[in-house]
Amino acid sequence: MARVGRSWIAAWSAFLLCSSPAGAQPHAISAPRAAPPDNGNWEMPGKNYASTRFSAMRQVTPANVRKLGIAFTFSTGTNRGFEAPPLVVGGTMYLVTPFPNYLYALDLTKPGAPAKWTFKPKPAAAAQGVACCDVVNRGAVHSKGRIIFNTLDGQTIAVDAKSGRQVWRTRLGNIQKGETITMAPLVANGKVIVGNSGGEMGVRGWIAALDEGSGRLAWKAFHTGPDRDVLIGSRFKPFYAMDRGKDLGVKSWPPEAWKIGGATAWGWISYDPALGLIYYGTSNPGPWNPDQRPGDNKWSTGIFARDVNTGQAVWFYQSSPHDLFDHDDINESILADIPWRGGRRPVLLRPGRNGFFYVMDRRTGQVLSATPYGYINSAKGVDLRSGRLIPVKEKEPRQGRVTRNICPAAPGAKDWNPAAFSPVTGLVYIPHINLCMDMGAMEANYIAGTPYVGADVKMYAGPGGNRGVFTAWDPLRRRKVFEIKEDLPLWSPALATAGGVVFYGTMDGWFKAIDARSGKLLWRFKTGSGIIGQPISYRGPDGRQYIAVVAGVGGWAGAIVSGKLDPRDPTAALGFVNAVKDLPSKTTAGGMLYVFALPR
Amino acid sequence: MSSRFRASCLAAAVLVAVLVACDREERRSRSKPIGENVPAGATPDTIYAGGGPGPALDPRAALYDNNAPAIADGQQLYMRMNCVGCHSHGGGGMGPALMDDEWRYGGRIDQVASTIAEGRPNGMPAWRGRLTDDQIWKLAAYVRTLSGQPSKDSVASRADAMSAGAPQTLTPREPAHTSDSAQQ
Amino acid sequence: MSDAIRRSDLLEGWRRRAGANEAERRAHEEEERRLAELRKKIARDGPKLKGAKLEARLMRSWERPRGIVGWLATVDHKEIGRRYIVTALVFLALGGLLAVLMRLQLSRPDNNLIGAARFNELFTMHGTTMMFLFAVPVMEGVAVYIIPLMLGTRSTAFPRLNAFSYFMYLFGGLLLWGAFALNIAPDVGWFAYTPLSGPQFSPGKRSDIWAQMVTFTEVSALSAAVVLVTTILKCRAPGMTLARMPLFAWAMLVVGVMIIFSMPSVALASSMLISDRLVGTHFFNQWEHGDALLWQHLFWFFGHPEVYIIFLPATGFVSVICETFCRRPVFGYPVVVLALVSTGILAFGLWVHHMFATGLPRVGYSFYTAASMTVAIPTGLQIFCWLATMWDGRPRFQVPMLYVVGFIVTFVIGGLTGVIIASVPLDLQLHDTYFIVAHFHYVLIGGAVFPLLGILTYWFPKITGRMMSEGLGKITFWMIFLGFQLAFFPMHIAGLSGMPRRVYTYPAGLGLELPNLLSSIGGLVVATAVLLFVINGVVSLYRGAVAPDNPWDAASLEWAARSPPPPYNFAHIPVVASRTPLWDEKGELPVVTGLRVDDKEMLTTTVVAATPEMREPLPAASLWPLIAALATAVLFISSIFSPWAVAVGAVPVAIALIAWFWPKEIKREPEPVIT
Amino acid sequence: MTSRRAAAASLPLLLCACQYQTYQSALGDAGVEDRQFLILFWIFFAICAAMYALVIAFLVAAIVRRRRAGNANVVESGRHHESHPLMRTGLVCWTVLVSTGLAALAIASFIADRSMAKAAAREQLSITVTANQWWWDVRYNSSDPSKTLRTANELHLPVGVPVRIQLRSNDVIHSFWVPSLAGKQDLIPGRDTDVTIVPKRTGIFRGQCAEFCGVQHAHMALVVNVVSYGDFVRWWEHQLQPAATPRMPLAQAGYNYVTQRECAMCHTIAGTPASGRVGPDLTHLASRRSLAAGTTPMGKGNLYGWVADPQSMKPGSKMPTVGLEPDELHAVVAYLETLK
Repeated sequence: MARVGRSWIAAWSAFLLCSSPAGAQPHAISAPRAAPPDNGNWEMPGKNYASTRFSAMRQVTPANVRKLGIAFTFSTGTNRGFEAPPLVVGGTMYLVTPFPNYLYALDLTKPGAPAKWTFKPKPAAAAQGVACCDVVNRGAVHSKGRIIFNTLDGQTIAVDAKSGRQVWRTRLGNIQKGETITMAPLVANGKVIVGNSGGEMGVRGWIAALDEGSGRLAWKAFHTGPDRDVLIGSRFKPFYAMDRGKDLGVKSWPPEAWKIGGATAWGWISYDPALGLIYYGTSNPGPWNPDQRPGDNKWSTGIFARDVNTGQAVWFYQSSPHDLFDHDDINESILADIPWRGGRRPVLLRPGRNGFFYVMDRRTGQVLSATPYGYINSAKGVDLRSGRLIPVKEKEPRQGRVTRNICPAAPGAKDWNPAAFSPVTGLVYIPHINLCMDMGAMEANYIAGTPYVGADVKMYAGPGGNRGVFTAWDPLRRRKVFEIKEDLPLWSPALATAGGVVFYGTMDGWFKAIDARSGKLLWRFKTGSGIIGQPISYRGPDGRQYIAVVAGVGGWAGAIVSGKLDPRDPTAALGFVNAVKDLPSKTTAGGMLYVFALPR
Repeated sequence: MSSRFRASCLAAAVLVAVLVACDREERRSRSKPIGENVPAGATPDTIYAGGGPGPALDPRAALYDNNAPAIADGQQLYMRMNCVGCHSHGGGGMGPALMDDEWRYGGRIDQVASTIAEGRPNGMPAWRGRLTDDQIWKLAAYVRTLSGQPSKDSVASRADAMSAGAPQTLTPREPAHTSDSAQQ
Repeated sequence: MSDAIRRSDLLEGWRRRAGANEAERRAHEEEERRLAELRKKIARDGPKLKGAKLEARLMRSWERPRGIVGWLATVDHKEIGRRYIVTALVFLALGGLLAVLMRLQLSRPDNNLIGAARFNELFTMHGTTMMFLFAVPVMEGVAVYIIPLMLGTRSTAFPRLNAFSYFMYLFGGLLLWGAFALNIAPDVGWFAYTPLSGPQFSPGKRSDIWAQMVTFTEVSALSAAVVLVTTILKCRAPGMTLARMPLFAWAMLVVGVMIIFSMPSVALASSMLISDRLVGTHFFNQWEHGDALLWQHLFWFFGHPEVYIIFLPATGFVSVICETFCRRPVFGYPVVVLALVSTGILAFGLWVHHMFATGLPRVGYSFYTAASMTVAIPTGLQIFCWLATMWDGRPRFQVPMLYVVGFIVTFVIGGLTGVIIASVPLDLQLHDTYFIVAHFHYVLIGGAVFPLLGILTYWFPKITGRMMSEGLGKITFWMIFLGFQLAFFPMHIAGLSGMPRRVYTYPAGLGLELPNLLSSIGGLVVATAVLLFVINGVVSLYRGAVAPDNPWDAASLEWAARSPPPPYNFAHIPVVASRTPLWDEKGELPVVTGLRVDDKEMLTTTVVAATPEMREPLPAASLWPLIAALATAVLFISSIFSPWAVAVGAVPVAIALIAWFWPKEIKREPEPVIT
Repeated sequence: MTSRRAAAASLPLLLCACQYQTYQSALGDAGVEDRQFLILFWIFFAICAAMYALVIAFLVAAIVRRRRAGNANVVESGRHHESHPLMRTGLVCWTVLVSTGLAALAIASFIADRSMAKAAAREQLSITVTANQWWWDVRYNSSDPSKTLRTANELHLPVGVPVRIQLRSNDVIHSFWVPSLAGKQDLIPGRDTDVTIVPKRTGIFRGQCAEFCGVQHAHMALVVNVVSYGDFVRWWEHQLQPAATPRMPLAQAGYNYVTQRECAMCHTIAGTPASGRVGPDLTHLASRRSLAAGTTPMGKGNLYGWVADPQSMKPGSKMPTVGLEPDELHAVVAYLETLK
């Protein structure tokens, strides 16, 4: 443990002791060095390398949150799913939109935050045809005076933060093969880490590092194929036997299937500067129809730890070997140091897509615990000795027959929208979904640049009838502390603040503030469109705490609105439409930034 | 009404029934002769200034439009050529919905065929050279069934697949608007 | 019958209730007086009223109206039976023509005479026509014609239902063949297995036409079965106890009951298929947890009894011919009756042997093997009884008897191959090969068509009043018999050599060339012979020797009527005292009298002992059965196209049925018949 | 073998069946199941033939007796309702005989069935055969998924090894039937069925779909090549190799066409971008014995005919007539011929 981290923990512990009226629970969970003290900016979507989405500002508290009001708004001019967070660096806000991926810079120092400049990357229009789940973008990142972001058609672009001029542009993805890029890059140790999307299009997944200065490719690791391609070498020491062996990326697939086997990296990357490792998950194997790909399908649906400098894999853990339900493992990894059996362990906290909350040792990849945080009937549990998920036989999709009532559904218990972790309460705030599905697998035909899915899916609300859940999870005691049932699926990430208020948005456009300890609804605001964007909190040039979020419904869950899909077809949008048939009557498409602040 | 008139009416009705039946059930295992292909010129209605009349319907449309075997083949192709991946069973997904009344590039069979053959800029790939013209026409014939365009006698109620919405034999016929607003 | 009972019951009840009311009692007495007056005027047959005078009066009340309307409105079972037989024979000819076409296509390997799609239509049409439009209806037709005569009564029960049944059959046949003419013939086999016949794999209306045709013939067969069962149980001549009933009547009784139990199964299946195809239900969609095998279970639960529905009447024919031509009653009458009944019951336990290759639990199959073999026992007993009759009698080998000999020689082969394919391990090789084709043609042609041709020759004089040519008949028989063996025996070998059924062609070099060529030649011979039979029939109709009432010196009651019988069949209802009344009563038959002659009336008797029970008024000729059939046809056919047709089409059907069943003026005649 | 002799003695017509080729014959006797079938079949045949002889003998006797009785066309009066006592005895004997015979046959059938079911338990090789209209997709399963082998319309089996074939259907009901090896088993969509085959001798055997499955039911055959175990392993290894990149310019042009145009939409050729799964795998097409599921033998001429116009060779087949230009046709055929 580094010194900086410790002092930070101490500071927060002190805060905790004074402020908590219920008496101090000895919450010893801490964020590591990856989460430095808050400088009031928001420079990357996860807030910090530890992906805590936690703002240390305390101006907004449960006591005054009721007075929160609009500071300013800004229309992005798009009406597709808006999943990106605004970035705030030194008095300027940067906002990247869904396709056509405009990058806006707003001057926060002036009243009403007028636009400073707009950067239009002009991605290929055809990319829209290969973007599986709306033409979203999950955000940009700021590093060393540059804003770096990806475009839908597979380019990574660095733009000068001041002038809005392009510094470099590198093409990584090939839309002819169905590759797009929707994820937010991460800049770590001088490397821009980017992964591709297209697990539904039969692409071959990879993650690449570009040199931050030049945009040149530093390394690229595939997620299928021989060890050479996957950058598996002598450092690779997976914890579990199932992940050991030579060329598993070939041997755990039928011949040639690995070439079109998915396993992309379209989600979140965390970075531990102390260990020099990046952590990220890989997506589902392609096609969805599991019949077509006997074997464990390495290295899909698992989490990799890689050396940030060389890309060499250090460990891997596969959460769903031979994935049956599109349970990508791309969800965020929150870095924390927890007490474990007398000692302290540097761990990853992962609310997994398959419904288990994983606590993993981030040095070795050992699963310390895996506990269901939502309703699961497709797996019995995780065998901690072998690390394997224990599947339920009768929920296995079969070719030519619909398997009914699989929980969680294809988007999992939680999809891409990250949880927030508050070191103050020691809780992980998980905005997630409660959907089950019927799934029928069929022979998928591979045609480059077209979907490679091989399944029909119909989703619907899980037990209880509520489609969304907001859970506050205690990772130490492995239980939920409180739970808020939301009618619509929750597709927006959470934001935790040191003031004891947690924010999230709903798909019908409510932006909500709840008490971090009790879950009590403190304040809400109805925006113009459903919220799937990432809320942030920053310190404005005037020193006040601002909360910002973009309302623009869409994404996989909101495609029915943003893509004008027809609710009469329950299988539309890979079956999500069936679960949100009522959404068009509750919200409309949009793309508006809302910034809130307490009155002066 | 004279009995002769009635008889001739009856004869005419029978004749029509015969012709219609032959047309709707005729199986053509052979593709179109080499050289004929999908009309590249069947452009969207919206191209014509003032919404004036477009070109006449391609005569080959009649071979496919209400032809049950062609529609059935089209249905199979729709599944196997991955149309279903983007457009689902008409509800859309990556691609726009096909069962509603909005046709960005025209809802006539030759316009649909042309859209399939040439592709469209916002993501629809071009299939000319990847599917035969016969297959493209059949696909177009099937696509139109999603919004209830062809006669209900020539469509299949369902596929042997997961039930996806109302049976096609009961799909109400959507008026075919072209929609500029649907275009981005 | 039931109508009459119900009506008198109602009357009784009404009377009891009314008894308390004095005014009504007086009215009742008034009514009684009026009836007594009426009764004096009612004419009945009796010892005094007989001969030409009686027949003239009977003729006046039984004759149907003249002209086309009368022709359409007739409820005379003989006219309906004749139409049934002629229509079924036309379908036989059409189906046979298709068979010839198929044999031409298959005469050479890799032949391209008929395309694949057309060939599939041909065998579908052939199987469907032969099973649904020929075999079952022709048996019903013969029965409808002859059963009342054989039982010594004047009509079938429910004569209008009988007419309705024929029209439904006719419309079903027209639907199928009309579709064939319009090039929308079904092409999924006569068994129409799902999912091939389902919405996805059979686009268009071809399968719907098949399914609705089945519904037509089901309604028709069910109606005819109800008519026949009621006639046999309730309308026999006095004294004809169940134990004295001719074997053909026994066979038809069993068949009627079998139809009533088996046909609903296929009607259900075809309705499920239609609804899958029309409104997208999922009965046979395995994706949504329907089951493709559900169809096979339902279909064969009907399909196997169907074979016996065709075969059992033929055993009745054989018994009839054997008796007459061996000059003695059939040996072991109770054994034959028990065999018929047990076959009828066992037939319902065999359906799974059509599904041995579907992968159902294998131990379960053994039960169906055992059941399939068991059914050979009653059939074997019948064979023995006929042979014993021949052995013990003085057989006279005229044409009908030749067919019986041909039947035994041929059918036993089919029966024994049936035993072979009842075994699971053997069936797994032989199932769906030409061995099966050979087997069931031996059973159905050998077992049903041969006796049918025999019985048509036998009853031809009764039906037409003229004899068929014996010489031409013998030539026809030998051509059919030998041609049949040539056509179908090689199919056993083709099947063993690996020729699957329902293929439109086969490659050279598998050893299939010779058997197929022989089969094709044989097929042509059979076709020629059938043509000869038709020529014989047509020529004899106009030029044949005029037939006396009992040309074969047979023993059963139909020969007591004139040839051809008058509309009222018998001037007096005969009384029976033995199984072979015409042999035992050398003089005139004893008769009952007392039936009205000024109106249509028949005598109903008790089920077992056939003691007279009541006089049953019979309905007059009526167009309503035709109209009801037309309305039903419109409903069935239009429901191929729209589910709304079921709702809208039900209105005309309801109107037609209400008109048909509209109660007539109640003629109260409570006194019993004097025997 | 005794059963064979019995057959030869019983009916001359059936003899000619034995002279036929056993390529696709239930009399082929090349698998354990088929052997069981043959033994049982000849037992049944013998007993049924004896029964038939008995019936015919009775019939002849009845006819002959009639001749002796003269030509009198009179009904016996008085006693004619009574039966000859001999007949009643005969009836009882007949019943006993028939019942015993049938019981014996049923027991024989049951024993044979059980022994076949037992054989089915000892699988050593697992193959999944998926039926499509109108071809067979074949997958050799392996515990090592990367050794899974996909091919079409042709099975290679090692002699003497029990092979369990899992049967599935993608569309309608089909039936898997290789008469020389074993009985048939239906492939029913939504149901899992299987059949176990133990080939007894090497050779080439033809199988065919035995359940009516639509227009081209007649042209849905498969070839089974029973080879020695060593040959089988070598064959498997060879089949796992991806297709070689062609060197000849013509074949190169064909490669470009096949992998980029219509062909790749449906067919897979391992080692190339063509990964379609709608039609048969073509990776080692030219090493197969037949084309289009047994429609025609493999050969350059037939390949030309098939690629140029499949709809005239197999009307209604799902393979469309693409309408290749002559130079394209030459190139495509040249490339396909390299797929050994």
